[in-house]
Amino acid sequence: MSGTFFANLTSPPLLFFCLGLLATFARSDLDIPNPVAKAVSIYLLLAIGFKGGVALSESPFSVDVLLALGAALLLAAAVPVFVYFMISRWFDAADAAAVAATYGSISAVTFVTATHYLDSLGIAWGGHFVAAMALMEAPAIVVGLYLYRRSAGKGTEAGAGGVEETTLSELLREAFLNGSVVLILGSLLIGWVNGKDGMDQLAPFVKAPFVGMLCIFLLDMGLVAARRLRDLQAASSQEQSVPLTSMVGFAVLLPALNGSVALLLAVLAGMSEGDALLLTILGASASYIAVPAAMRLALPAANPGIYLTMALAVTFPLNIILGIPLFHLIIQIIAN
Amino acid sequence: MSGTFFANLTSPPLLFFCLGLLATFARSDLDIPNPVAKAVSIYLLLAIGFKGGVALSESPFSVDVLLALGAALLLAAAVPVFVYFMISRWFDAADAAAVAATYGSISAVTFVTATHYLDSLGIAWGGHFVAAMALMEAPAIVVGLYLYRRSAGKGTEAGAGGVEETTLSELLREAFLNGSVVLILGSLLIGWVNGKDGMDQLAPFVKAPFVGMLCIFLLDMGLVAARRLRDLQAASSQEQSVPLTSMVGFAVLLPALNGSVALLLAVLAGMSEGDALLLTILGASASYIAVPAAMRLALPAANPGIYLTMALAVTFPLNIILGIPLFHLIIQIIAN
Amino acid sequence: MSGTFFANLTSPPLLFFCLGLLATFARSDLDIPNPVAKAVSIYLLLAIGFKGGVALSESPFSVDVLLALGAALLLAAAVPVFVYFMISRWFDAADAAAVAATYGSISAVTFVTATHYLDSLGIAWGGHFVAAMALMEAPAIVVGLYLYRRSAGKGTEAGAGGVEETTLSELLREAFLNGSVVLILGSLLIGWVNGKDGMDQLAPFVKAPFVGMLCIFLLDMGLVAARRLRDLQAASSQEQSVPLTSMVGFAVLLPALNGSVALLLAVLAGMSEGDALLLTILGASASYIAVPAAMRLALPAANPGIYLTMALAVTFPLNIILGIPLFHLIIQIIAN
Amino acid sequence: MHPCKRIEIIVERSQIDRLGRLLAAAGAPDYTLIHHAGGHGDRGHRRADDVTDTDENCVFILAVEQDEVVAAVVEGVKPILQRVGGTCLVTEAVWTGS
Amino acid sequence: MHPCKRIEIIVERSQIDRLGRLLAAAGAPDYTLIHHAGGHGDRGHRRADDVTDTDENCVFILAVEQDEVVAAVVEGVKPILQRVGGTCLVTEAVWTGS
Amino acid sequence: MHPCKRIEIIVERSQIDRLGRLLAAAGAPDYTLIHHAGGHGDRGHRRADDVTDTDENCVFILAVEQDEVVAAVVEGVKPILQRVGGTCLVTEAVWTGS
Ligand SMILES: Nc1ncnc2c1ncn2[C@@H]1O[C@H](COP(=O)(O)O)[C@@H](O)[C@H]1O
Ligand SMILES: Nc1ncnc2c1ncn2[C@@H]1O[C@H](COP(=O)(O)O)[C@@H](O)[C@H]1O
Ligand SMILES: Nc1ncnc2c1ncn2[C@@H]1O[C@H](COP(=O)(O)O)[C@@H](O)[C@H]1O
Ligand code: NA
Ligand code: NA
Ligand code: NA
Repeated sequence: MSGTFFANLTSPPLLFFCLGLLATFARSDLDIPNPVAKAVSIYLLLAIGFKGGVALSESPFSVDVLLALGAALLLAAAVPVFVYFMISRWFDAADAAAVAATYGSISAVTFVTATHYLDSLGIAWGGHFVAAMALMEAPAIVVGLYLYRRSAGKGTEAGAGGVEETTLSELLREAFLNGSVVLILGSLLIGWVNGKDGMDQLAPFVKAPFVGMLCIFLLDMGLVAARRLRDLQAASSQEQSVPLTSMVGFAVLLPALNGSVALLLAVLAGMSEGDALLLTILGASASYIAVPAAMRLALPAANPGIYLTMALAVTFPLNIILGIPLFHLIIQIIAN
Repeated sequence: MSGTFFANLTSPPLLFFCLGLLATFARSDLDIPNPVAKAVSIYLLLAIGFKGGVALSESPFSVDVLLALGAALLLAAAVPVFVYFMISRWFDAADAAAVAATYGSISAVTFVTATHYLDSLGIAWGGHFVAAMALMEAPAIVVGLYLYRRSAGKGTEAGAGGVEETTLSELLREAFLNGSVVLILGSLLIGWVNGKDGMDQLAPFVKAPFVGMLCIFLLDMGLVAARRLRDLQAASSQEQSVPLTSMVGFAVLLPALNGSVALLLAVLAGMSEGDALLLTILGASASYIAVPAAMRLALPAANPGIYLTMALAVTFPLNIILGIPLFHLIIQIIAN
Repeated sequence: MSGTFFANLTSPPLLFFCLGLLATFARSDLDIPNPVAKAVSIYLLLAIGFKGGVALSESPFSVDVLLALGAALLLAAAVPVFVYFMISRWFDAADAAAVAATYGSISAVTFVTATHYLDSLGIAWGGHFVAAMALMEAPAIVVGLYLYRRSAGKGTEAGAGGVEETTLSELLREAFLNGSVVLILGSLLIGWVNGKDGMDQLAPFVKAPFVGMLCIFLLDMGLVAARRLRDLQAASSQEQSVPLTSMVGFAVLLPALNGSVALLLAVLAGMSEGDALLLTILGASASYIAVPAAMRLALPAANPGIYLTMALAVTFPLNIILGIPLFHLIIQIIAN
Repeated sequence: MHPCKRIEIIVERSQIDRLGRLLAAAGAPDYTLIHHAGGHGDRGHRRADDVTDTDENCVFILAVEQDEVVAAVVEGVKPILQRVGGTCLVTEAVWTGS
Repeated sequence: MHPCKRIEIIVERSQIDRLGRLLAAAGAPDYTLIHHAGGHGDRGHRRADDVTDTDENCVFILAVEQDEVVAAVVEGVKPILQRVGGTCLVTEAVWTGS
Repeated sequence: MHPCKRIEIIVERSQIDRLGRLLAAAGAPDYTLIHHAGGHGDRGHRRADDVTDTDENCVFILAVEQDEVVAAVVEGVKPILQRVGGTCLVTEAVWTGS
């Protein structure tokens, strides 16, 4: 077991992530231009979606699939609620709602890294988890904003002075028609329609270079996470509404807690080893793309220096480096 | 036959195109950044050029090749003439000339999609059609501008007030040394020089990921075409020199007509099934890159809201979704 | 022998480089957007680094490796010194120092092209040369600046009027933590840690599309080098501190000279055919990325129109087209 | 050539659509938009090259002739700038249009 | 520090070379050029991220000292703006050059 | 709405960090930064699309209220502009901030 743990630590994607962290800490000017990172991210979402769809087309639509999708939706709706109430003593209402939404949603790259972890150990996982992931991106946004508006009283956010309030339809569109959600679900559907024949055509594209693309993306994520960590250190000297220790503390605690809740659900649903790890990691991961984009629009009072930094600078590296192998260890211990 | 028609409708590239259309219509913020689209387009042009060159090096330079190139040039020169006179009652001179040039030229991505369609059905096609395609990009520009200047009388376009007129050499350079023409012809030549040995080296690059890259490009084209369609709807409320129905009508009619003319030529030249489809599609397709670039320079009086929108928002999707399989059906019917 | 020479002239990467040159000279608007070139460059550095690391992990750490690294460092430190004194009669101190640093450092793409040349001839080369290359990027910067400051007298560069002088630590960071150095060395380390197992995972990424990516990068380099050559012609009419003939003369002479010195070192160290060619090419090549970046910061008095143009517009094409096969010929003659 | 005001509004990327609608409503539908800008302000350093687009600024440039439209734009953006940050600069200029 | 005019010309990408030649001929060869801009004008919405480059704007910024050069530039761009669209703004400024 | 100066500094990419430090030291830490600009000047044509980043310009935009800070910025950039080239333009403006 410690063997697989060590194997993960030296896998190319993880090492490239660490290279990114180190490069920034050493103040190197290594940089992945934004369009390159976008290209790699489009590739990863398309590839994981397509692979998931093909996998789904090969296994019959079963109770397992429904259970997994149900568990995912339950997590996405319930996590923000208890996170919100748990942290609202330390954060003000807007920040608490944004953090709740962030941790209720998911990080696609963390998920992709977990699937690569499983693939490299030869452990099977269900293609429907790609759908589960896509389904989990949006609901937390709606739940988080609902919690905020309830607490803040209707109309607070409706700016005096003419700033139009984000309408519900605008919000739902932002949440459910977010580019990455559409790309994953669309690719999933296309993979599902095409099945094995489609995979024969696209395998050299969606499979062969996959690990390499993941390496480049994680290299970039390492650069970005480390920059955020540095900004965090710099910010710690200024006075801030939330002390640094609370931010870092919750950014470590929440993935552990949410991951455990997800793991419990996976065990209750009798999921296989691979599926259980994926659900756990979906629970533990936090969004740094879809949720912040929606929050800036609908809840600008929340400080991205808090929720985004927690998700990107602390929780993401934690999940990538420790979360995946540790949760896997726990699952293996439970299984035996 | 209807089997291949359905197969085309569910092929991954076409489905990604539809995903792009749908995403924009649903007002998702899915977006392929411009440099990513440029990268994929450079890849596609290089790969199709190189593959065409290698194919050309393997078949002896025959009468077939000369016939195909001749037919292509004839189309590129003749189509703009009859299009111009056909539509000049509905469009003013500048717009008519620009539309004529647009439909006389070709769309490389439509061509590439047609080659992928043939490849996936296992139907052979001649590598020299890549050369034919490249040769067809430019002549229509020159013909279109000639028609306009003849009709408008010399000197009209030479702006009073000091705007330099586009010189002939500037125009020919813009037309014949357009980046995409140079890239395709250059890659073709390099493929031709290198032959099968070169293909052994480059196959993992120009062949393996080709379909996947086409999927990404068509996804982007779907996004772009749908945005244009939306703009078209919006514009229909404003008063415009050309009514919306004429624009859409001709954008449907012209590919059908030009494709049929090209098909006739193909039949007269006794081309094989695959070659006939390619010539037909070259005739039916319309340029949305090289020609508009040249028109903005040499004929700014023409409204890109007309010629570019017709080519991009109507003709392109039509050819991709219906044109290719329908013309193929007709070719098969004629053959039997 | 002349057979391999001709084979190199028709290899796809070289022909794409020539296509780039020709396209610019013919005033085509063919263009590779900057983020695309960056993406390809990141790919090439990562791939060559990883491949070098895996190769290193398979051969025991031997005297050969130490000798090669030592020779590389010696070259990087010694070449700028004799270049500086050789040219300082024709160039002023700042320009001489910058040219010295440029030619003491290396061009990663020239190196990569040489490895591809060897691979395509089936000639073995040591993975440690990737490390040697990375080690050679930075020292020449420090040596060049030291020579300049010594000659100019301390403090000259410390601008009156409050421009902060580049501190030593800033300079060393710029030199040794340059993005490309970090990426190559990091990938090398990761390849070395992962060994053959890692290569099994990443081969479809770092090996399969490698030649194709090199083609695209050299196409861009051809465009860029030709633009610089054109600027050079234009500049030749203006009065300049250094006459055009000196610039071009030294841009031809220096790679011949430095390459010969490196070749001598390789012969003395008893290197194999492949290794000798790589060391020679490292000596002959000149930096157009890391060094100019550092010079603009630390030695703005030097004119990039001189050192950058020499490296990019003359020496780079020369090495790619003639340098590699010619030095190979010489090595083969010496060996027999 | 008409005297006009040049209005320059710097906001973060997320506000582009909202600002577009606001400008149209204020009677100033025409603008030029520069994407992918970075910057530094009260909320610290912002990089245009982050994976997460919230960290990106953009620059709207507007030429507006009527003073009441200028006032409407400035009044309209003020609450956006207050809520999400950003800057609005107005300069005297002379306009040659199409 | 000299008083000067800041000229800002917004045109579509296709006109870059033509405008460059025009500026040189008008005696104002030096400029800064920002690519990939979008915008909205009489010809509707323009996106900097389209496959077809005709839909992209760019911004020229010029510092010009002599009033007659300013006039030559403004006169020179006017027909371009009229034919292909775009905007030209002139502002008073103070210049510190290299 | 306060009267202020709009400072626009065009320098090459290599000077971004140096200029950032200089602005902070001069008491004007806040700015907007547009990357990937090209241009033409004494050192000839500069393209934003070269493999070698030395050939790229960028544009800093600053709104500064206090005249002494404006003076400090202008004095501070002058030697940079002299050594590496570039341009600094100062315009009168009216500022609506966050
Ligand atoms: N004084 C200023 N001058 C120019 N741009 C500014 C200024 N203050 C803020 N900005 C821009 O507005 C963005 C948001 O500002 P803030 O909300 O203060 O962080 C910054 O990232 C800058 O791009
Ligand atoms: N009033 C304006 N203020 C700023 N930019 C404008 C204005 N009008 C037009 N533009 C710019 O000029 C481009 C072409 O304008 P038009 O020809 O009117 O469509 C637009 O896409 C905008 O980028
Ligand atoms: N008169 C000017 N107006 C606008 N930008 C300028 C001007 N002169 C120089 N620049 C910009 O400053 C950069 C460096 O100028 P230089 O050092 O003169 O080559 C140029 O590439 C332009 O981007
Ligand atoms: Na989660
Ligand atoms: Na056609
Ligand atoms: Na060297």
